[in-house]
Parts: sequence; C-alpha cells; structure tokens
Amino acid sequence: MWFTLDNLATAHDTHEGAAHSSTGLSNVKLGMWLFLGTECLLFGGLISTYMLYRGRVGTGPRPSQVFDIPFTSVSSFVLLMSSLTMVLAVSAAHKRDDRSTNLWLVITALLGTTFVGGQVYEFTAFYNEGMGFSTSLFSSSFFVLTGFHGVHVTVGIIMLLALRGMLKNNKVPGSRSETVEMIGLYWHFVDIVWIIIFTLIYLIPA
Amino acid sequence: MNTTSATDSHATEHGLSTIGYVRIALILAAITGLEVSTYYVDFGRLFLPALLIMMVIKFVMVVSYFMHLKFDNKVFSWLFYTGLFLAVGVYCAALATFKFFG
Amino acid sequence: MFTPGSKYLIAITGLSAVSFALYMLLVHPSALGAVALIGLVAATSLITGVALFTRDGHTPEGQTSAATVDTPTPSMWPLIAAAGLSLVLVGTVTTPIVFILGIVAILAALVEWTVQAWSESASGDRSYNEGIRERILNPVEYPILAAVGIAVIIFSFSRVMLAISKDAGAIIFIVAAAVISLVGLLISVRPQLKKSIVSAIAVVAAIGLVGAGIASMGFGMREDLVVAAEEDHYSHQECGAEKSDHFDKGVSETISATSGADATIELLDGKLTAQVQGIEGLQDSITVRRSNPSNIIFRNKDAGEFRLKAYLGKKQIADGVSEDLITCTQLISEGAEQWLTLTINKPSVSGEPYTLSIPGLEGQSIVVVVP
Amino acid sequence: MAIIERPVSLEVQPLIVVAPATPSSAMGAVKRPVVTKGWRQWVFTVDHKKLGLMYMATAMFFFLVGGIEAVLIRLQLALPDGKILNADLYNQMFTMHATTMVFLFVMPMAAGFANYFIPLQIGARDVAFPRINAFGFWALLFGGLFINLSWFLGGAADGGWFMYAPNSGPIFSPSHGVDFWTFGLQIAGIASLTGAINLIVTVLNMRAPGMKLMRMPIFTWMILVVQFLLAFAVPVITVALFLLSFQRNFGATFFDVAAGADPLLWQHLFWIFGHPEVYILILPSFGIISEVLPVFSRKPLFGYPFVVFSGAAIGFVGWGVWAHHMFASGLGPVSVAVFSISTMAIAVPTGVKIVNWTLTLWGGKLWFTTAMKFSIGLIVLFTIGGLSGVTHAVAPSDTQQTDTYYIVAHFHYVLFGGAVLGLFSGFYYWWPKMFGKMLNEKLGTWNFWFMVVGMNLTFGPMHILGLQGQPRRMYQWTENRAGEGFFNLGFWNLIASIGSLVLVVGVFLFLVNIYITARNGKVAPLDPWGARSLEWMTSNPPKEHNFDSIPTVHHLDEFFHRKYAEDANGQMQQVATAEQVLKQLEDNADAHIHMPSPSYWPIILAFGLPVTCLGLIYSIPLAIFGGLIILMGTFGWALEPSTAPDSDFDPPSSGDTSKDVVHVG
Amino acid sequence: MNHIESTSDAVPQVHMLGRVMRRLKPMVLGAAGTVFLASCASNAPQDTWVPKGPNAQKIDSLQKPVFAVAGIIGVIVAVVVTYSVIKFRDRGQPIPKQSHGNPALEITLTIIPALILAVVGVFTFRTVFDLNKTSDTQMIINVTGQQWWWEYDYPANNEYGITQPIITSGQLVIPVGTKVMLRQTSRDVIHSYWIPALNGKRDAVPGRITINRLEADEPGIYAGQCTEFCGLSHANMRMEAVALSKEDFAKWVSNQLKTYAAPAENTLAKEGETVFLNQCTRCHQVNGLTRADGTPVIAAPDENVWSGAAPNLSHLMSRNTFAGAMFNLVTPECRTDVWKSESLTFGAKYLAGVDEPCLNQTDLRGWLRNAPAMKPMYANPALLAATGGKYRGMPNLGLSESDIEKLVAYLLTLK
Repeated sequence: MWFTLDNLATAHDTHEGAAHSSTGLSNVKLGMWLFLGTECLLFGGLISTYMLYRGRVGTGPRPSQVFDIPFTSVSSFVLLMSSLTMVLAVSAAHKRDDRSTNLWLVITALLGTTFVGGQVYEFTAFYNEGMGFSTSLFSSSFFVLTGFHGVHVTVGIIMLLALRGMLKNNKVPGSRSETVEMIGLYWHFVDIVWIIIFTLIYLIPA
Repeated sequence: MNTTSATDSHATEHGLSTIGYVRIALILAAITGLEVSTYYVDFGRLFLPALLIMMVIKFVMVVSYFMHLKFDNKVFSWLFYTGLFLAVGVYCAALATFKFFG
Repeated sequence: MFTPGSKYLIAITGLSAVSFALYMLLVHPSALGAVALIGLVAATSLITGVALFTRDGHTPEGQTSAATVDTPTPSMWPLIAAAGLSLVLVGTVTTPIVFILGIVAILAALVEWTVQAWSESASGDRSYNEGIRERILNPVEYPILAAVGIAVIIFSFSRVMLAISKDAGAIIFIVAAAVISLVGLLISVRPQLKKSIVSAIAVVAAIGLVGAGIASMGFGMREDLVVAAEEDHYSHQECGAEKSDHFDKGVSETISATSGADATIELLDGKLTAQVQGIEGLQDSITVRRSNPSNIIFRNKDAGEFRLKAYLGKKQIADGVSEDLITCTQLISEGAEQWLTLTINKPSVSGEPYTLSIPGLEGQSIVVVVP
Repeated sequence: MAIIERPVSLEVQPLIVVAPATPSSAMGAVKRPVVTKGWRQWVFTVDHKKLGLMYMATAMFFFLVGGIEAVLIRLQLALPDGKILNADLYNQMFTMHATTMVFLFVMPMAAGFANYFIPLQIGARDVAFPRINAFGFWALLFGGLFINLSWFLGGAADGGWFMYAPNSGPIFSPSHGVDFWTFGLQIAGIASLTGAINLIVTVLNMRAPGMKLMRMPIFTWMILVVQFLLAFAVPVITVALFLLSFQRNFGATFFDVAAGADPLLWQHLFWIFGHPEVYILILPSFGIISEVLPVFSRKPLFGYPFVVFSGAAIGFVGWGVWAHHMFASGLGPVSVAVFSISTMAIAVPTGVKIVNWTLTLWGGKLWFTTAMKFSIGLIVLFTIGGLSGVTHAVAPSDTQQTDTYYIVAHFHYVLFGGAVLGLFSGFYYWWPKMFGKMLNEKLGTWNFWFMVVGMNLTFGPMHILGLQGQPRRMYQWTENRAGEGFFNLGFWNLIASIGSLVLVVGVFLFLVNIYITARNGKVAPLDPWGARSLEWMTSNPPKEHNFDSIPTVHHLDEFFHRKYAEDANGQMQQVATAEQVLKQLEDNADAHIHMPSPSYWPIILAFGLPVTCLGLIYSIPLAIFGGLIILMGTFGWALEPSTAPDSDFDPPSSGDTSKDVVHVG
Repeated sequence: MNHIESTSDAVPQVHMLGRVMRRLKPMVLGAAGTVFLASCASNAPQDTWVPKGPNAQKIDSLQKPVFAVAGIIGVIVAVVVTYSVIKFRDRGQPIPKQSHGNPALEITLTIIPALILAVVGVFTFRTVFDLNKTSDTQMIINVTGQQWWWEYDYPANNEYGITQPIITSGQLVIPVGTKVMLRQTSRDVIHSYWIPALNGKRDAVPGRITINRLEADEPGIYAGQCTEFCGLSHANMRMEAVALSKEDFAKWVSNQLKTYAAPAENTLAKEGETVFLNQCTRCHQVNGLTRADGTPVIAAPDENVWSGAAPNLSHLMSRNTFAGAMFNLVTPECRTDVWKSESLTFGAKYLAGVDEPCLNQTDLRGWLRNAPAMKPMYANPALLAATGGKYRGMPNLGLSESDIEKLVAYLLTLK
C-alpha cells in the first residue's frame, strides 16, 4: 500500500515525465506490476493450502454442504462489475475529468463494500452452520484464503475512499492520474484473484 | 490500440473507449453466467476443463483490457506473468508430490 | 532549551522507567507485566524524543504574539466528547460494545481537540494553522473515516442479508449492486445534476441502509440459520440413523490424504476383506499400532449404501458400568470410499477382539490386532 | 556527512546550497526532518548510501551475535557430553545462529552492498523509491531486534531455522520463542520484499544513458537476479509463517496431525522459499568477486555474458530443486528422481561461474590485495562446497548424508567459504569508496589467513564427522558412538571447535582493522585499485548526489575505458588519470539536481510493525495501537511529497554554517 | 597412507597436517583428503561408508564414484587456480589484452560437466527406483517414533513363527538375509530412522506411513540415530538394529512369545513386582502381568504421556539398551563382548540376554531414581500446561532406594 501511493521519482521528477528513465516507464508502475507478480505467489500458496486441505473436514461440514452458489455468484458478479467502474475511473482520470473520476471511485468503493458485506454475511452464516475458524482444516484454510482476499478488498476500498478525499482536497502528491491508475491495478488484481477463487474453490467441488 | 512504444506508455488515450470497456464487462458477465450454469446443468466430462478455460479467459481479459496489459509496455507483462507462471508451476509441482492430481 | 512540555514528558518517561525497574526488582515479574511496562517506557520515551527534537512547544521568538490575538475557531469535538461520555455511561449499564464505542469517541475527540487547539496557537495565519493540523491528523483521518464508513455499510448490509431468506438475499444483493451502478451511471450521464440532489440521494441511501441494518438486527437471523446453530446439523456422524436431512451421503470426496492408510477395507459381493501394503493377498485381520491414529480406507463395491463400523472395546463410565466404544464411517454408496481413523490405546491382550464390521451384514468382520 | 539538498538549482559550484526563502514558522513535528547533523541525519535519511552503511552496521552487529552463538555451540560440542549449554538452550542456540546468520547477517549485508553500490554502478543519483528504502532498513532492524527480544522473554525459538511442523506447534514449543521468530521473520520479510521491488525498479529504470543491460556490472546483475528471487520467494514464506502463526495464536490446525493435517505442507512451503534463499545468500558474493577478480587481474571478466546468463539460470532453476531438502521424507521415487536430476542440473551454471573466474585469472596481471585474496579463496572453497553439494544431489547418497555434519560442512563451505568470503572481499575492495580510507592491507592479510585456516579447521573436519555418521542438531555427542582410530568423532569434534576459535581471531582482526583504519588509516586516493566500473567515477566517499553529471556509458567497464585505450600496437595504454576523468564530470555538472528529502514516515511505519506483532503475542489492544501507527505511517507517507517544498526548510541561523558545508567521513 | 591409531598419537599429526594445509592450500585437502582418507579406514559405528546390507551397498556403489569424480574435479580446480596464482602474478608485465572470453571454450567447459552429471543422473535414477522397490518384501515391521524412543511391532507372520504380534523397543531385531519392510510413522513430531550400515534414512512422519527397507548380510549390531530434529532429547534418540541368523531369530521370536512368569513368592523380585504394579504399570505394559485378583494389568500411557505410549517392558532383559537406546542395559565389558564377537557366536551371546553380573546397575538405578535428570524431557509438572498436564517422557517418580532395589530385582526377571 505504501508504495501504491508513493510518488517517489527522485532524480526523475514526475513533472519531467518518465522519459528520463531507462525504459521510459514510470517507476511506480513498474513497482506495482512487480508487486502484483509477487502477490501471485502469496495467493498461490494460500490456494494450494486450501486445495490440499479442502477434503479434510473432520466432523465439520464439507464445502458443498455450506457453499451457497447463487449468493456467491452474485457477489462475484458484483466484484467483476466493480472492475468496470474502476476502469472507468482510471479512464476519466486520464482525461482529467475530475467529476467522473470521483464518481466512479465512489461507486467502485460502494460495490466493493457490498462485496465485503456479503463476505461478512457469508462468514457469519457459515459460523452458524457449524463451520468456525478452527472447526476443520477445510474451514481454517477456507477462512484464511477468503479472509486474505477480503482484507485485500478492504484495503482497496480504504485506498479508494481516501484517494477520493485526497483528490477533493487536492492533496495527492505527484501525478493524479497515475495514482488512480495504480489503485486501479491493485483493484483489478483483487478481482482476478476472486475470479480464480470463485472457480477453484466454489464451483469445483472438493 | 498500438501505443506500445515506450514513450507513449503514458499517453492518456491508450486503452479502450468507455463503450469498449462496457463491452468487455458484458462479455465477462456472460462468461460468469455460463460458469454459474455449470452448477445447474450437468456438463459431464467437460465440466472441469470448461470451467478452467472460462476462468482463464476471464482472467486474461481483465488483465489485458482492464489492466491495460495488452496496450502497455511488455516489461509489465513480463514482470507480472513471471510471478504468475512461477506460482502456477511451483505450486502445481508441490501439489503433485501430494498426489493431488490423481 | 527544555520547555515545560518537554520537562513534563521527560518526567513521565523517568517515572515509567523507575516503575519498570522497581517492578523487575521488587515484584515477581511476569512476562506480560514486563512487556507492558517496557512498552510504556518505550512509548513515553518515543513521545519525549519526538517532542524534544521537533522543538515542540519551543516557539521561535516573535511568533507567539500573533497567535494569541486570534479567537479560537468553533469546534465540534467537545460535543463529540460529551456524546462519548454519555455512551460510556449508557454502556456501563447495557452492553460493553456501547461502552467501547464511547471510549473510542472520547479518545478521538480528545486527540482531535488537542491537536486543533495546539495548531491554532501556532501562528497568526489561520490557513497556515489549518495546514499543520491537517499534516498531523490527515494521515489518521483519511483511513479511519474511510474505515468507519465502510464498516457501517458492511455491518448493516450483512445484518440485512442474515435476516432475509437465502433466495431473497441473493436478489437483494444484486438489486443493491444494480442500484449503485445505475445511480453512478445516472450521475455520470447527467453532468448538470445538482450537487445537493446527489448528496440528498446519498444521505437517504445511507439512512435507509443503516435503518434496515438496525431493523434486521432487531429481527435477528433467519430461521434456518438459527436452527442450524442449535442443531449443529452438519456434524453428525453416528452409527445409527442420521438425524439431520442435511446429512450428505456423497462422502467419497473426503479422502484427500493419499498417503498413510494402514489398510484398505473392501466390501465386494457381500464379503469384507482387508488389503495391507506390503502383504500380498486379502486378509481377515489387520494389525494397527497402539495409541496412534491409524487410517483405514473403506471402499464399497456393492450395490446399496453401507457403512463400516469399528468396535473398539469398552469404556468404563462408572463402576461396573461400561459402554461400547464404536466409531463409524458415513453411509456410502457403490463405488465410493471413505476414510476412518481409529485410535486404540489398549493392546488387544484379552477380552473381546477389536473388529470392523458392516451393520446389517452378519458374519463378516475384520479383526483388528493391537500389539 | 553530506548535506541534505534542497530543490534548488546548483549552478557552477554544485556543493554550495543557497538558502531558500524563509518560511514563516517552524512547528517542529510538522516539518520535514531536514536536519543535517547528528543522529537525525541518519534516522530520517532516505539516502541510499547512508542506508547502505546502516544496513552493513546492523548486519555486522548480528554477525557478531550469530558468531557468539556459533562459538557457544562449538564449545559445547568440543568434548563428549558437553555441559556448557543444556539441551533446551542448545536448541535455541542453533536455531538462532542459523536464523541470525541467514536473515540478519548475510541478507542485510548483501542488501547493504546493493543499496550502496547499485545506484553508483548504474550511474543513478538514488534508488527508485528512497523512502521505501529507508522503510526496508528500519523494518529489518526492528524485525531482527524483535526476534532476539525473545531471549529475554522466556526463551528463543527452538525448532531449528527450518522450523519443521509439527515440532514448531504450540504443544511442542510452548514458549513464545517461535511466535517471536514467526513475527520477526514476517517483518524482515516485508523489508526484503520492499527492498527487492525497489532495487529491481532501480536497476531496470534508473540506469545512466547508454548503460544497456549487457553493459551493467556483474555485481548489479547478480543483485538483480537476487532481488527477483527475493521478490518471488518471500511471499511463499509469508504464507507459511501466516499458517504457523494462525495455528499458534488463533487455534487453527494447519500442521496439527490429529486434525488430519499433513506436516509435509510446511516443508514444501518452507523449501520453496528456502532453496531460492540459498541463492539469495550466495549470488551477491558471486557478484562481488566478479568485480574484484577483473580489477586485480587487469583484464575483463572472462565470458561476461556466460556469467550473466549462468546467474540468471541459477536463479531460474533454483525454483525447481526445493524438494532435494526432503529426499528422506518419503516423497515417492518419482518426485525424488525428478528433483535429484534438477538439482544436478543447477550444478552446471554454477560450474560455469567457477570456470569463468579461473579463466579471468588466467593470463592476467594479478595483484594480491586482501580483496583479491578473499576472492581467490572463495573460488577454491566454494568449489569444495559446490562439489560436496553434488554428492548429495544424488538422492540415494543424500539419504546417507542429509541431517549429518556432512551437510553442515557443505553449506558452511558454500555460505562461509562462498558468501562470507565474498562479503569480506567486498569490504576490502570498497572500503576506500565508502569511507575514503584504506583498510590496512597487512592486517588484512592476517585477517584473511586466520579466517581461511580457521574456517577449514572448523568445517573441514565436519565432512569426516558427517560421513562417520554424526547427526546434526545434537546438543551432545557420546563417547559410546564416537568410535576409535583416526576417524573417531572425538578428535575431529575437538579440531572443529579449535578451528572456530581461530575463526574468531580472524573476525576480531577485521574489527581491529576497522578501528585502526578509522583512527589513523591512510586516506584513499581517488582510484586506489585501478578500478573498472562507474562507482569509482566519483569522489571517495561519493557526494550526496553521487555524480555531478550523469555519465554516458559506452562500454562494459566504462571507467577503465575512459582511462585506457589501445595504442597502435594493440597494447593498453593509460590515456587519462582517474582525477582527469572525474574533473571532466565535475566540469559538466548538471544544473538541476533534485534529491529526495528525508522523512519521518519510514521509521514510524516500520516501528508500527513490531508493536503490532508484540500485541498479537501478548495483548490485542497493543496490536490495535500498532495498527494505528501503521495506518498513520502509511497515509502520512502517501500524503507527503517526495521532495520537500521550500517552506519545510528552516532558515540557516547565523553562525551555523554546518548546513551548507559538505561533511566527509 | 599411514593411519594413526589413537587420539594421543594424532596430536603431532595435526601440526604436520597444519603445515601441509598451509602450504598446499587447505581446500584441496578438505575435499580430496576426505574422499581419500575416509575410504581407507572406518571406525565410528555409524560410518556411512561401510555398507553391511544390499540397500546400503547400492547407495555405496553409487556414491563412491561420485565422490571420486567430485574429488578429481576439486583437485583440478585447485591446481589450476594455484598455477594461475603463481604464474600470472604481477611481475611488471604489461596490462593484458582486454579479451572478453572465448565462447567455444566456454561452451565446451559447460558441456563437459553437463555430460558428467548426465551420467551420474542416469545411475541415480536407476538406484532411486531400485531402492524403492517393495514387491519382494519378506517381512513387515511397524516402526513408531515417539519423543524420544522407537517402538517396533511385528505383525503376525507364520513364516517366521510370529503367531502373535510382538512388540519391543530399543533394539530392532531382524533375521539376516531377509528383506524387511519398515512401515514407519510417528506419534508426535517427525523423526527419522537411520541405520547407516543397512540403508539411508527415511523420516517417520506423523499422519503418514513411510516405507523403509532393511536387509543385513551378516549377524551383528548396527548402530543408528534419529536424524530429524525432534525436540529436546533429539540427541538421545538412538537405535540399534540387531541382525540374527534365521535360527537365532526363531529362538528370539519364541522367547518373545513366552508367557509371563511371575517371580517366586517371598523374593525381592516379588516385592519388586508389587512396586512395579503400583508405580510403573500406569504407563508400562508387561504382557501377562496380573493383579492379585487375576485380572490382567493393562497400562494406560495415553492418560499420562502426551504422545500416548510408553515402552512395553515385556522381556526387557532380552534387550541390551533402555531409555530410547540412550543407555546400555549391560555393562561396557559385556557390551564390548557382544558387539565385537564373531558372527558365528554373536547370536548365542545376544540371545543370552542380560543377567545380573552384566546389568548396568549405575544407569538403570539412576534412571529409576530420576529419569529427567539423565535425559532431558518435558517432565516438569510446572511446564505441562500446553499438554494438559501430560508428560513428554518419563517423570521423576520419587522412588525410595529400597523400591529401586526391588524394582531392579524384578526387572531382571523379565527375560
């Protein structure tokens, strides 16, 4: 997060453009993509753990007993659509259309919040159905995986809303459009992780 | 659409138009619908490959269009896909030692 | 060079250091106590250090007079502090959550109030003062405001979802998302829309959501979740009839540990046989270790649903009274297999042998020997 | 030390800074920490050189800590039934020795060199993200201190640095040691990850004009490979550590066999990280000696592209060999065979490097400085370690050797004979660059011989001990199983322990050398070694902005080619002195040099991490407090511009000229 | 190579060695010396280069050539480096030509090691699969690791006269020339089973069953040690594999299956039985032991020990070790007598078991007096919160000296 919002360009100051860098690319964007590359290994590890343990339910419920596919389909859909609104925000930021940028940032944050709300609902429901965090290996690895994703979404929402406030008060250091774009990249990444989770964890039964 | 040269990477006009993005989103929504339908309709032996293929298509579409990887400098693709393929390869190999794949 | 404020902080640091030393020397130190006190020392010395080197309170000459001329700006923080105080009072008689909320409100108000008051005496330039206030507090305000906002939405939304039925939940969910997107679209394509209207929509939506959340909280969770919590209905694994209709019979999936099976028990043509790795042929007895969870795979190759039942001796529950120790797999259909873990602590030295059998299938059993 | 520069134009004399317009007020905390004196210039600095030095100092401190632990281990094992440490303390000792040496000495030391020299070698003025750089250092320091805090709070981690489950679980290791270890490594991991991203972007994006990838110095190349390994390996151990702390602190059962867990999951996650980690430790030293050998052989590195590609190949294949740490764990013959073959495959690029170093010496004009001695020592000693590695790449023979002292011997030859000797070579080579003074060469020679002899006495006998069947991690060995004759364990254990004391003398001589040099060392000339790469095209030590004008690069070994050219007969002749080259740069000094301003936020953010972790172990309110610090640090950072506006500078008070003068030393 | 036979003689050798090392570059000696020297002599009981069975032999015939090749390459590198260092030192020669390498040479020097490794790889591949073959197993033994001892149980096997399962610990007894399959697991943490003379090591992983194979060519005792770090007393978790000829093995089996013989009335041993009943049977099973009323005594280690078991002490005196093979049950003289005996007489000596003159009274009494003082174990009641009050290892029972006296007399009857 700290470098999502980082605008450090040192000798290659942002207003001088990225043309001075060796590749002609922005430092922050390179760093962001690299960070997303490393996040693949983080989520890969969590997904693998889940895959290994999904059948080890002990005396607790099994995946197909608790998963509510219609509900999860809707929440996946919501997150997918938030990617659309995010990309509209980025596009507006590049066009220096502040009103649309602000609007789509807020809409994205709201859609993300509904998604997280849905996740909180889902967790509560699972808990009531006898699937606590430490009930079984399946439940622990499920909660850790989706919980990590949920935390990523939440961090994203906080960044979106904070960015909205900073844009309003003109407090974004460095390039505004680039900052929006970076948060956008992060947001889309969270979305593609969910695309994988939705298929591998929810749709393909253990 | 061909603004892949290094100096243009910052150009504001790269990527799709608003309509283009909406179109991508609609395709994604349609694929999601198809994915969910596997829950209700029996796809038989096609079930697993179909789901995986749809997942990959969605993934690639979001990465390529929403994240602009298709229009951006190749360095970004390189950085991201290195991590991705490394993760897939390494973790699949690890799961294979647990006889996960049968 | 030391301002009164710094002296005060130095004194606090010294006191906490002394109390830490006394605690370690005189009281029987517990790790937690030591950590708490050393934490206090660290925190106070940190604050002191910050205060000292930032020359906090050291107002350069010639800059004090202007600040005192300006009257302080009106502030809402006293009000919030008061509200927090009343929440604390209410909380003491109702629930701890209200109490904690009150404490948080008071703390937030105190911090904001202090910094605001302090910044207002910085210089005579009000916008400059506002600038330094923002510099200190914005890093906290932005994320916390955002977090509080989304926490309220998430909480309300999830309460609503919990209260209504599964199907309605999915519909409400998608409707909510659609409404959000449509409102966004509407505002985006109608640039002439007044700001006040947009704000009004937002306020109405927020009040509506919070209201619905509170209402749902009052209503409680939907019926089947309450029942589920009471019944614990996915956890039943009994050797008799299953109580709950949620019980799932497609249990072959539960095998994912592919190594570590001591034996595979197979039901084929009404016959129960055992296969052990390293021993050729079909066995009618297996040897498992004592005091060690031993895993057995049960494979049903006959038509119909069967379960494997393990008799593991008797357990004395009172003098002269004992009951059979029994564990079972779930009922599995033809072609399915399931994992059964046995832990037998007593060697099969005497008494009835430990056995594996199929309820309803007489004369077929596998003896389990424990050395 | 150097000035903190302001965003102000540097005209003819770039070192003198004109005071900016006087701001109206100074309100302490809300100002940027632009002070250039005392401890504040270090604590809030974002200068890559200062951070590099702090990395090195930290690493050196932990080297001594880890060394003391090592000596205690060796003293315990010198005689049968050692009584110096009890079993519990011994287990903590070897766990912390490995953890300290791997995570808190070799990695930060390499990070220190990388931080200091990468920007200089690629002709940049700083790294891509200077504040992240500062954050990385502080997180590492706090993480290291956090792990070692456990010594005073109920005992350190006692599960070995590999921390195999389920022995690391709450039942088998009930003290908080493993909790401190887990969280401390998590913090250090964050530091490594941010550092890796920072350095990769720096190398990719901040090279001087003309510095193509294949013109980069080998050290830069190896660091680039290492940072890629780190960037992708750290998330894996992060997952493993999260799973472990969820089990220990929040009731999950990821490694609890009774709940059906598979302990091998931990091993896979740990070694998927752990094997790339081995290359993370060794490749920086490969880079260092690939700089040192050509300089003191007076000819370019033999087969530069081969060395580059073999480094990259090691980095790549390094991902496919992790299970060779698990040959004895019952993976099944297919996995074992596959990983055995891939492990042998990685020996090929490693061999290529050895061949190239040797051929660099061949036909050269060798100058045996201390740095050169350490480098040559590395070639031979690392070869031994590499070859003993090949013997247990052969899976069946590994089942005889693994977890015996043979493995201890192997990886100490690799890590001490390889990594540590390389780092010492780097000290002697770059000391004049960093401090402007020459380390004493005579003392350096003693230092070298004591270390090499000591290391061979310590670790050489361990080959024998291992092949004679002495397992690792035994707090005692017994006369009963020691055997008789030439190969009895008693004799060789004693030799190893004596060797460790010789090694201690060697390291002590280095510290003495530092002290003597600091007191009255010879002032370094501009180009003491006749060096070849860009970092020597600056003053000693470099100015805050590194280069007065960014050089344009035309060659590999640019500096050498600016000093030497072929004459008509094809002989290399000196055409310019180092001073002349530097003068040329100074004459063309850039008019506008913007350096990033120091910042409070990196250290505040880093400080939030151990507070949070301490809270997670002891009390949740403390964790929430720590979380608030992190939140504040993050957003304070995000709201802060990289380069401070003028209003953040205090006017220089009269009589205090220190702010305007360059301090050296 | 002139071998030095004792430690005291070896000291001057060190000085010489040191001088040689300094002159010849110690590195050369490190690798080549180890390879060469270690192949000539072997003295420690866990020497990995002295195979005594076909499995270890397969490993050995694979690893010795690899060591040789590695040694040769090491010497070549050292010689070339040393030569360059001497030949090309700065004698005032002009700055050499700035050549950047020789791709042809590079590729050659890349391909050669690759080829060598390919050859090694092929043999490795074959040996790996060879060693993992299980289809020809003749006998199965279940091996269970626990902090910090090993339990062996022999499932019924009519071919070897094992009519009922046998359970023992401390020493694994196997018949010579028989392909034995160990089915290993662990009750707590990961341990590793390793008898260097018979095979490489294989971890005992809780929740998994790992397969290890042993086969001994000739009768004898083969030492081994747990090699996966397993906590406090990892260093003290030892094992010994005893190979007996087939006839001797049959005798051993019939002795193990012998029913319990209670000590005669009014002897010290009988009193010892009472002490045993009161104190030891909470954890330790002795098959056939009955209470006064004739009911069988069944120990409940699972209620007292966290890992769930304690060694079964039936026929204790047929073993030569106790406490996880950390201590010898026999005096050093008797031990030497058994270990060093010829393979023809070995079986008889081993089967004689332990009788009073040979009993290692010091260690056994010390153990009974205060076990945790002799072997670090988690037996301090103050530190058992994590395990719910259960011990990990034997606690201090606070026995009186007279009780110990009686117990020793009783234990001696458990032949």
